Amino acid sequence: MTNNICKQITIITESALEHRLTDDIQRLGAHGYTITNARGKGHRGVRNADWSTSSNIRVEVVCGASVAIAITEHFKEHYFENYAMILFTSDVEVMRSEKF
Amino acid sequence: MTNNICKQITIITESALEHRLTDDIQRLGAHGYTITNARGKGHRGVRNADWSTSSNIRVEVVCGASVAIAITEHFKEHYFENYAMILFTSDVEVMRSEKF
Amino acid sequence: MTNNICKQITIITESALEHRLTDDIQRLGAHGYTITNARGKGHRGVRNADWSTSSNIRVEVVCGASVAIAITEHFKEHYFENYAMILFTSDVEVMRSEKF
Amino acid sequence: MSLDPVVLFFMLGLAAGLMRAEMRLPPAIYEFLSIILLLAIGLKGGIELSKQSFGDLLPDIGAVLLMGFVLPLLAFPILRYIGRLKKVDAASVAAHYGSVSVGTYAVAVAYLASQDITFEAYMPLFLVILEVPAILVGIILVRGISKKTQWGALSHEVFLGKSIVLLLGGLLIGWIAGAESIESIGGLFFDPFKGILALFLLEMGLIAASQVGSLRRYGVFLLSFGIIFPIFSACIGAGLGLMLELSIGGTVLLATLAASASYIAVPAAMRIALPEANPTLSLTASLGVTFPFNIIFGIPLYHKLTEYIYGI
Amino acid sequence: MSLDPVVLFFMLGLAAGLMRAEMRLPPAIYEFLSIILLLAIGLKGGIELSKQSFGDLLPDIGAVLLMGFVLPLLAFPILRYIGRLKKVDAASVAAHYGSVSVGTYAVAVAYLASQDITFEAYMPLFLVILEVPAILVGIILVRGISKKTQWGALSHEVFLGKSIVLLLGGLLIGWIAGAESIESIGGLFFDPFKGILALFLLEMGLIAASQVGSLRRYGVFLLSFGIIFPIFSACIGAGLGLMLELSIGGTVLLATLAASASYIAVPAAMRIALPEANPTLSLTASLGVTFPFNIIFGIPLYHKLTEYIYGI
Amino acid sequence: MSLDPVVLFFMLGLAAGLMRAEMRLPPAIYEFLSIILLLAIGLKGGIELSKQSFGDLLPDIGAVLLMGFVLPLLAFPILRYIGRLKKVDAASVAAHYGSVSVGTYAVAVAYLASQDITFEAYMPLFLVILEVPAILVGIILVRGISKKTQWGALSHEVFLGKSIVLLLGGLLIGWIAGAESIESIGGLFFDPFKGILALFLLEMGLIAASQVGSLRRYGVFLLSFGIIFPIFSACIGAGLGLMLELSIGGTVLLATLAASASYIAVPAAMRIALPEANPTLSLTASLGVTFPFNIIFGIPLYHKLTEYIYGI
Ligand SMILES: Nc1ncnc2c1ncn2[C@@H]1O[C@H](COP(=O)(O)O)[C@@H](O)[C@H]1O
Ligand SMILES: Nc1ncnc2c1ncn2[C@@H]1O[C@H](COP(=O)(O)O)[C@@H](O)[C@H]1O
Ligand SMILES: Nc1ncnc2c1ncn2[C@@H]1O[C@H](COP(=O)(O)O)[C@@H](O)[C@H]1O
Ligand code: NA
Ligand code: NA
Ligand code: NA
Repeated sequence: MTNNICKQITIITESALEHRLTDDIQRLGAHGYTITNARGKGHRGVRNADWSTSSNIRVEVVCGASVAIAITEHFKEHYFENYAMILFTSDVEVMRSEKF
Repeated sequence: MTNNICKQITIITESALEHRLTDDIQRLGAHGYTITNARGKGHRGVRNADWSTSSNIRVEVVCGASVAIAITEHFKEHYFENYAMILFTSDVEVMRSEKF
Repeated sequence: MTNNICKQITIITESALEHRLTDDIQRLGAHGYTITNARGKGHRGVRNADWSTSSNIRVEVVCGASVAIAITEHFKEHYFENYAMILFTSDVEVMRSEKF
Repeated sequence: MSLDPVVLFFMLGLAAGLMRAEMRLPPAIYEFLSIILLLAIGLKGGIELSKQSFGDLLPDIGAVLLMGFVLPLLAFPILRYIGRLKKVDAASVAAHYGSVSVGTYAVAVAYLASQDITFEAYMPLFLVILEVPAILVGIILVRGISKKTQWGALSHEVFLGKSIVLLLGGLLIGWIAGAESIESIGGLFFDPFKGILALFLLEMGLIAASQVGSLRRYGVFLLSFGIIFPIFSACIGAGLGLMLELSIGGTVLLATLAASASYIAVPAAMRIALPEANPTLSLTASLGVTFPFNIIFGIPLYHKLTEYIYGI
Repeated sequence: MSLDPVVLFFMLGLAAGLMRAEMRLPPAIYEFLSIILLLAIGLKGGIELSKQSFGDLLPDIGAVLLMGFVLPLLAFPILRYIGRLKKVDAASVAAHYGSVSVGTYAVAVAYLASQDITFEAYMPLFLVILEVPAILVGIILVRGISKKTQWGALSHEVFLGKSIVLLLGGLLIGWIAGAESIESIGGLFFDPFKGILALFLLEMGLIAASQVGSLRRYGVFLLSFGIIFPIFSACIGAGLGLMLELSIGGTVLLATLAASASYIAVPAAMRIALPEANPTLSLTASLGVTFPFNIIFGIPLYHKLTEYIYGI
Repeated sequence: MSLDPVVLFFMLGLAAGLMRAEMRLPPAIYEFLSIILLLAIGLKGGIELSKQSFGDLLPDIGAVLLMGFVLPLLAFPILRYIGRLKKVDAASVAAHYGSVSVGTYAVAVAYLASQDITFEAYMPLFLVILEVPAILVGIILVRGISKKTQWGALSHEVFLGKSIVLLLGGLLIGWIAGAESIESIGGLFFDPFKGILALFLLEMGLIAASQVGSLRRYGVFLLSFGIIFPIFSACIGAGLGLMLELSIGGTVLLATLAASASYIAVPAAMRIALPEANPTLSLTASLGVTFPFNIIFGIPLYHKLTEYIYGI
């Protein structure tokens, strides 16, 4: 069994960014991502998903530590200032670590 | 970089509670929350989201340790007995810890 | 307070498996599960939820360590080879550990 | 007896659900269908109200309100002492049965239409009126007129719940705009109405089927109550219809309203006001027993009943 | 040749998808549209069955069933030996092409209507019948009549899948209720039918466009197979129509059914029965090649073909 | 003045939202309704274009395009120097007000229909045309014709955004297929159109109500701008209508287009092109002030205005 510790990055942000983020995520070396629709509230106010402009997505990426740093840094630089976005990271144990 | 360890609280419960929980969460000091629609099964049976009365929400809050305790205690006292609800906590590393 | 450390298993896979997985999960000893609809990309390509055949689910199970191993092993044996699926595990602190 | 297609759709859903077919309608669609049904029923009633003097209706409204308070008071002791339910559960189930089901009402309307039976077009007003009193009764039975009850939050939940807002909103719009002008939006609210009801009932059948598991758990009393009490309520409703000198059609509808049990507004209110009540219990009875019974057997029965008491 | 608006909607979806426009229909809406299409097709067929003696149809049903078994058996060797697909993939693709596509059927019906060509109204029955046999053939080709196959779970998946339940359910309801009574729900199922088909095809165009990436990967064989095999199947279907003495319209529909490839029922069944088969392969062929081909070129071609063999 | 039912639906949504009733329409349904509205408007326009020589329209198209460039240039200095907004915010709000709102257009069409006023049926073409120029102006006001702007990604976002693709797609389909053939899909796109608009406006009312919080934050200037600037734009639009010798109805529509502010296409483009602009600011003005104002008061006012300048 090839269990292993990976990083799980969770990003909650505006739906409008979906395509850009998934492009970035793949370019920076992650092998996959998962997205769910979400709503919420943060510093930029309520985003209640009533219609597309006010809806959020929750993006999850499982990847190695270095890719995680690359993604975090990239997002910090390009999106944190102007977009509703939070990003947090934790450790997860994965099966088939060669996939990530 | 101001990375930092925060608490991530995940609550899975009845959709009917959405407004009350988000009010509580903000009153108790969290700076935001994220909600996704969910379905599931637990001690109170199947909640398969076929229609509003039987649907769940999954609420996520990232916050400091003391707020996390406040939320956990409040929910335990007010909701655990009478509502379908589970709550669990883990540590996450956040960017921009001043946001949380 | 009966706080306690449990395992949180997250499985992201094809929606078509929903019934089989939830049956397995319960048979293997977990007391509940939560499901959200998701989309994503991995080794088996884009699953963009445009229609049922191409949509994912994100299944979350909170359970004790031994059940977690049982679930992981079972899924590895029965689903990893032929289905789009990732599975990862982390530690969470739960309230009311007797529920899990 | 030839079955109306909407009833057949319900049975299809029931059968599919019992055979565990993969047929879940997306929740968004269920919402969509029920929004259209509520608005359409409201609009139809509103159009008629615009032709009516509201004052003339006040006595009828009062009588129907009264029935809304009485029905749960009759249900409660049966549930508590024969059914041996906990006090709070008895009160909650009583509230469900004192209130009404919009889906059942719509099927009764379709039933009357298919038999060319007319009715007082302001019946949707009674539908709105009957939603609320039973909720109050249920709460007071448990809490008394306690200060601890969050009446603010509660009345918000009750009066601003989706079904009341849409029914009342529809009534108001129909009333203000009038028949001719509402005609222009009939392409969504009136022409496909019965088809939308059919699809809605398909989903209701699936939901009802999913209650069977818990029905088995709660057993024979709930099953009997869910059938016998509605018949009893229907008698009261029909009697009231006779008293108010409603037409045959109107009386059938009032009997059906009395016999129907809520599964939307009341459950939501009970989660707030009486959260310690077991919601599965009420929903199993209301959705798993009474709704199917009313749709398939009840409505024609209440029609017979009405004809009988009108001496036809 | 003037293009039917529903075909134009498909092309709009295709174009928008290829240009990567942001136009994803919500999945709930796709579900909604397909549920209405399935029920509507079933209902229409059922109404006609109620006028027909079922016994008279038995020979036709048998012949059509037989075609459902034969078509995948013809596809399999081509896929295995010319296409050099793995055994399990060849079997899975064969199952897709032996079965049918409801969307394609609906477009063919619209096509005939726009040309004022009538057809045997019980064709939806053949649609239901043709869904299943190819699945069985596909599985047996790989597993033999093995005990290891979970026939229980599988037949549940096949016979209680959404498309069969809704088609059959519609058939039954139409059959029981009869034309006059079904009329009342026509405002949802019949009047907007073609518009709903148009919207459905818009989404199908988007889905088809999203297959282009994998099409490139799998190359020329899949592209050729996805066009040539349907034409070949259509000949068989048309031949059978001639044999069964169907009308021109009925023959065009049977040819179209033969030519169409499943993208709902069969993929779902294959994930259960033959999970090691690559689903992308079958869907790329079925959705990315055959569906667009049939919608845009195939149906008029099968019409020509039918006229030719009928000597018109 | 009797209110059109669609306006009453908007007010119901507004009231329900302000009273915080639980009435959120599922996002999938909002999408569904807006897709049908966009396609229907496009189709209607396309049918007419098929009767028209495109060349004859070129001068009008040019003039309307010009208005699309001028309006945001007029709005910008007001926002920057009277409103004291940051440069980027002023440019973004200006872009919203230079562009158009499809919902407002649809209500104006319903308004004219209810008054039996005809208009040039190619107006949807102007709707499409007016979506774009203001976006360009907004960006150039901030960035100049900078190379740093990702014009590629941006023009993808603008020209392949949902509203333009569906409007243009509908136009093309209507144009190619022609009136008679489009009739067949009218059961979804035309008959229920006004009902769908009503439901859409119910949700728009809820959305508008949810802007009230931020409106309070941004204060009096935004409120005044959101009412006065549209009236001013309407004058320009009406003047242009007069110049182009449009009918009364056409002029009312052009005035309404000028007065309306975007809340779909422009916000999406601004998030890409000018992400540092505060989106809440523009949406509060556009959705929280101008949309309700136009729906309830603006359209009848622009009608009066048009009659005035036509000397009726
Ligand atoms: N403390 C938090 N916990 C959970 N989710 C949050 C939190 N803060 C913000 N979010 C989510 O992140 C989105 C963007 O946050 P913000 O940039 O703060 O507006 C919000 O709409 C929420 O969905
Ligand atoms: N062990 C578990 N793992 C994951 N989710 C759970 C678990 N138990 C309960 N849930 C979720 O929490 C909801 C409420 O749980 P309960 O109060 O146990 O009925 C359920 O409907 C599930 O969605
Ligand atoms: N590295 C990853 N991070 C997050 N989600 C992933 C990752 N890889 C795969 N997934 C999700 O798991 C599903 C199945 O993965 P796969 O079996 O690799 O195709 C994908 O459709 C994604 O939703
Ligand atoms: Na009742
Ligand atoms: Na076929
Ligand atoms: Na404008």
